[in-house]
Amino acid sequence: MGGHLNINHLMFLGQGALWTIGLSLIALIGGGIVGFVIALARISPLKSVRLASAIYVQLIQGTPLLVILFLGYFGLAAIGLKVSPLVAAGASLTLYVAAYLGEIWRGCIQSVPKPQWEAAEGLALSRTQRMVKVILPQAIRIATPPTVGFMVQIIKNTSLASVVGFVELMRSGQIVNNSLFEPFAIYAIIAVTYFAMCYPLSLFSQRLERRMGRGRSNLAPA
Amino acid sequence: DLLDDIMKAKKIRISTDLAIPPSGMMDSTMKPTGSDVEVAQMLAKDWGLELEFIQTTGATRIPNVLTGKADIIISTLSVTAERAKVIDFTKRYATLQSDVGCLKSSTVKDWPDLKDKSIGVSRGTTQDTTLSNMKDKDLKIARYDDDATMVTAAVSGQVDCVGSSATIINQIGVKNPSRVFESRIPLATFDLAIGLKKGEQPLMDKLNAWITENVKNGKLNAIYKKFHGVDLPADMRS
Amino acid sequence: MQQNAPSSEPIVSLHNVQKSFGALRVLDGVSFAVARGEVLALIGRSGSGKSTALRCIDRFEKVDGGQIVVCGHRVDRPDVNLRALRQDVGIVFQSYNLFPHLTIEQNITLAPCAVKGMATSQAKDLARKVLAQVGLDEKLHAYPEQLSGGQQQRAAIARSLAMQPKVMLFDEVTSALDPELTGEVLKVIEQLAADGMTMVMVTHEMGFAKGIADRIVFMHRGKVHETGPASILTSPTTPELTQFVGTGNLKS
Amino acid sequence: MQQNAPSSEPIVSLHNVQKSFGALRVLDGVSFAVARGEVLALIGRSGSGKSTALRCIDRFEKVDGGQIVVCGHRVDRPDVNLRALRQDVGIVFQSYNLFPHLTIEQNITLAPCAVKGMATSQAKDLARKVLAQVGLDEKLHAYPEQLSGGQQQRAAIARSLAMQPKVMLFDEVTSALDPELTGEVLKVIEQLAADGMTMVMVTHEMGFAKGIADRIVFMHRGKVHETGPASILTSPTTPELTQFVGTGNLKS
Amino acid sequence: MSLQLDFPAVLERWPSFLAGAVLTLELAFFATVLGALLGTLAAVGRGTHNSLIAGACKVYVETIRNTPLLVQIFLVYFGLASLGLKYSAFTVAVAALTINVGAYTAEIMRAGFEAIPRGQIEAAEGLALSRFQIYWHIILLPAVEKVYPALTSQFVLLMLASSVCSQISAEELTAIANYIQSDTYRAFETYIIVAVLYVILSLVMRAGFWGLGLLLFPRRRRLGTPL
Ligand SMILES: Nc1ncnc2c1ncn2[C@@H]1O[C@H](COP(=O)(O)OP(=O)(O)OP(=O)(O)O)[C@@H](O)[C@H]1O
Ligand SMILES: Nc1ncnc2c1ncn2[C@@H]1O[C@H](COP(=O)(O)OP(=O)(O)OP(=O)(O)O)[C@@H](O)[C@H]1O
Ligand SMILES: [Mg+2]
Ligand SMILES: [Mg+2]
Repeated sequence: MGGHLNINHLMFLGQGALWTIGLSLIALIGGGIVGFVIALARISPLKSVRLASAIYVQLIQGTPLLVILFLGYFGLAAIGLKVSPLVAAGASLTLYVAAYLGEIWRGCIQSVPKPQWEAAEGLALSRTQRMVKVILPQAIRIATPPTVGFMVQIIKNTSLASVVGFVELMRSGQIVNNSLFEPFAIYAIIAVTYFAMCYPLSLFSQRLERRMGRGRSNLAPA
Repeated sequence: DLLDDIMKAKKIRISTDLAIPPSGMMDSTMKPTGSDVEVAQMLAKDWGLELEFIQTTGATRIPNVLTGKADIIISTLSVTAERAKVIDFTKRYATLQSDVGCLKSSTVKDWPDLKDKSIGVSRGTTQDTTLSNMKDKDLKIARYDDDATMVTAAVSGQVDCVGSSATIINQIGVKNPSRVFESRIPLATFDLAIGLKKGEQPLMDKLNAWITENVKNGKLNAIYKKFHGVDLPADMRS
Repeated sequence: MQQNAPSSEPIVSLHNVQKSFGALRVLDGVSFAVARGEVLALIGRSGSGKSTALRCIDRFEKVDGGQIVVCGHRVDRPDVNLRALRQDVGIVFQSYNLFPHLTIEQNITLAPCAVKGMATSQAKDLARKVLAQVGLDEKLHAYPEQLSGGQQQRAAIARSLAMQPKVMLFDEVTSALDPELTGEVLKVIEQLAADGMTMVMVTHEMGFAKGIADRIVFMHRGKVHETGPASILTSPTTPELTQFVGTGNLKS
Repeated sequence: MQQNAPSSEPIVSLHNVQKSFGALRVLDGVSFAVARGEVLALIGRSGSGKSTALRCIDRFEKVDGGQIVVCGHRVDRPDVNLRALRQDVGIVFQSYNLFPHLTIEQNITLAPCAVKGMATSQAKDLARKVLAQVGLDEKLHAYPEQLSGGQQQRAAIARSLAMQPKVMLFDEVTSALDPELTGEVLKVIEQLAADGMTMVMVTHEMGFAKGIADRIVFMHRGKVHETGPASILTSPTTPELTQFVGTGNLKS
Repeated sequence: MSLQLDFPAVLERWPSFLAGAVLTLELAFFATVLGALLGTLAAVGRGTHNSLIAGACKVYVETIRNTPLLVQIFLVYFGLASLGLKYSAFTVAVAALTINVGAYTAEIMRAGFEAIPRGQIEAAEGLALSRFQIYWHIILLPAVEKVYPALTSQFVLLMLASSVCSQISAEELTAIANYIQSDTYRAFETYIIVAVLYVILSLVMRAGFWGLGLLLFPRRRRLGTPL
């Protein structure tokens, strides 16, 4: 132990950063797909579907990601499913992200003004046609800024995947720190790296918001 | 059984925390090193197996073997009766001397002097449990998630004392000469053992035999001394 | 097209229609009928249930009781074929409700293509035709936000016309417009009436109601209070209508 | 209060006022004056600059050039005392802008208490008085959303009155209302005029303008195009006013 | 591979779980109150014409929102100590959480301020109210009302995020869980119990916010409009 920060440490941190990006992409793609289904389920005409999806959202949003990851990783194995850490972490992050994106998107779909729904109905369009041709194109515009904003939170939250053995940015920083004992330098590097990954996205989402002329809050986990 | 599986796969998966120096850590080229790492490497080599480290944190060492994600744990696992209800332990392959360490400049000599001092420990370690059970001594314990955080707390002055292995206590001053810590009050000596799932007797027997042999031939002691600076206790070597 | 005299066969008929929102009884036994080619104006104070009656006809609201028949569809029944009904009925609201992400042409061709399976080229010809009908042919490729309020409202009417409905419903289509733009839209509706379209319109424009409607239905507190030819506006028989027309006249 | 004949001393005067939004010249040398007790109606097509002129008077917009004097305040100057100006001027907009989280009473007492330091009990008496003036005394403890549009607009007028302004400005205060509610509000304004309040009002209600205004200012493309007594509406001299009054008449 | 679950062995430590849950709630409570204040000030700051104040508030908000809470906590905890300032883990945890949630609150509040119709502010200006009076009487409460659901969720998230305070020796729920599971090695049982406790805590918080909403927005209560 001991020694000074060298190129190997930095490369190790860089590798961690790559994992952070990879995990974020998995979470976003998986969570996006499931989240879309959740959003539709939340406004389904069937009461049971609405209720089930609402309970899902409440449960996930009421539990820390750390606990979800833990239960996802070992829980799947405990019921006899052999899954790699990548699959397990991907599944947990997907479930987590889906609950939040689903809620964000439901709000966006519902914020398409009611008269638009009625106008589409009055033109004899079927439910699917109304959704695909009239509502979603408008909802996507509304949804883009908060979705981009939420991606920032996903990036930061993948740090918790370290509990299931992922050496992503945060964990790689801790490991380096454990051999160097230079917390300030290392945490500063980590902070700057996260900032460099997140800030462009934040900026992009704010610009989108401004272009759409509405100040939406991008609510998201710390 | 598990032993067969391992031999068939020609690969052993060992759960090791690489963030608890000097047992598990990274060297300056970011390769795993440390006493537990070398023990694991020696085991794999002796048995002619490929070695895979399952990266773990303190919290996930045990679930990793319980759910079959790792075959065994070599990760400064201290043997306690409570833990033995959940997993099986082999015989000890090393011991861990724990002390309460204080600033070199402080006047602490015995338990009563610890009043009003805060003691940093790694949460859930046997040091933590031991100190926490001393209810009569009225101690102020501050628990951190890992050794690195605890050491940082000691260095930055958030705690006055630490409850940890002698090795780590000595390590604190290396990075920060203005706050040199030294062992003051002996806490306990714990046996460190390899952990495995309950009911894997053949694997258990083979591990025990391997430990016995390598204690005898001094190889385990050599590893221990290389990283901890001291020999294993005499009663273990004889 | 030639001007049709209203025939006697009703194309829309409401019989004793009941509708409540919670405890509030909004329609309390409303009955009236509209013959083919007839123009009916629905008037009354704010809150008297005009919009609700209109929305019940196109089944945007389910009725609690009574009977509604529109072009042979039993609208009050739960099993009414909604898509068939809405192909026969066109509805235009006060807030034009054009789809902002589509051009005017796309707004118009959307339903004929998606619902009737019309070929795109044919739908585009149709769009040109209905836009010409409302005097907007040059705005084919504009987006809604590039049009003035009056133009948007006319485009919304064109969009409904493209479905070739048998009945058109209008809910205060001019009340979001200033006098000049109002004029544009009313001219389009007058032309439709002249072409023989069956229409039910909720309106506050008494002058317009007088000028174009074949029949007036005056609603008051969820009931049809008076009904008759346009002349009832100039010589109302009930005190309620007298008062309503009186205040309405303040405008002129 | 007794009816005052308009005196000759101007209480509001605009002289050659210029105002542009970016490249768009909205006011292009507007001049007119309002005498104490006079009622002035500002009319013109949409976009002609009426609202802008009104907003300049209460300095919601800064002018680019020209002079505005209101109750002795030089409104065009950058150092005008805004709070003093606005104690002398009351302004009421088309969208009533009552504060939704306060009761009607709280809406009214807020400014007298906060700005003039009036005691709460005294402010409450005042609230009762001005509400009675607009015929809303029983709505003291209602929230705005519990009132109809016309009632909300009257409450907004009462709120302005409670500051005892010397001039009242109205910007199309009835155009969001239906004929019946419009009637309510116009009655209140008529009463104010009868009590001798100085008023400048932007309006689309030609009938009302004719009936109540001492003088009409017709704006066209950012300029005062014609001005004169109410009679110019019935016998306009310029073609623009003729056309404007023509389209306005479509309503009646 | 079957896993034997033994809940009683873990549940017998309920006093520890309870203490952890209470500490989590306390952390959340203080950070919510202080964070709401800080965030509102920062939101007002971002809206001022003084570009220095507005810029400082922007830097604060952006820095915090784009770095992980854990790093922020470490920097506050060890940073203060290195400067010779020693505060209890609880104090530091509250401070770090406050700084963190303040940044998010600032963004939400700003959205609330922007959602107040221009006409409301003009009406208030027309009544000669001062800038401060307008903020206080006309903007603040309606803005909070508009973003109340977002605020509620943000503060519940804060409560969940407070789990990282275990890293600096604050004995909140996750810390207790880590302790118990490494003492008993019964990780599943422990984490399942903790998950349930967190869900309960988040429901408790939502109920609390609902009650507070009834107090804050008398109009909602009287007219029965849900938030
Ligand atoms: N979806 C609804 N839920 C509850 N009440 C409603 C609903 N729609 C309408 N109402 C109420 O029903 C009554 C009649 O409404 P309706 O819109 O039919 O009146 P209207 O005659 O069209 O009035 P306006 O001239 O103001 O448009 C009103 O009191 C209204 O508040
Ligand atoms: N804040 C602004 N920024 C840019 N342009 C503006 C602004 N306010 C008004 N305008 C433009 O100035 C012109 C005059 O506007 P104004 O509101 O004074 O007209 P108006 O006579 O009141 O019309 P209306 O009868 O429609 O209310 C319009 O073309 C309008 O688009
Ligand atoms: Mg209506
Ligand atoms: Mg205007």
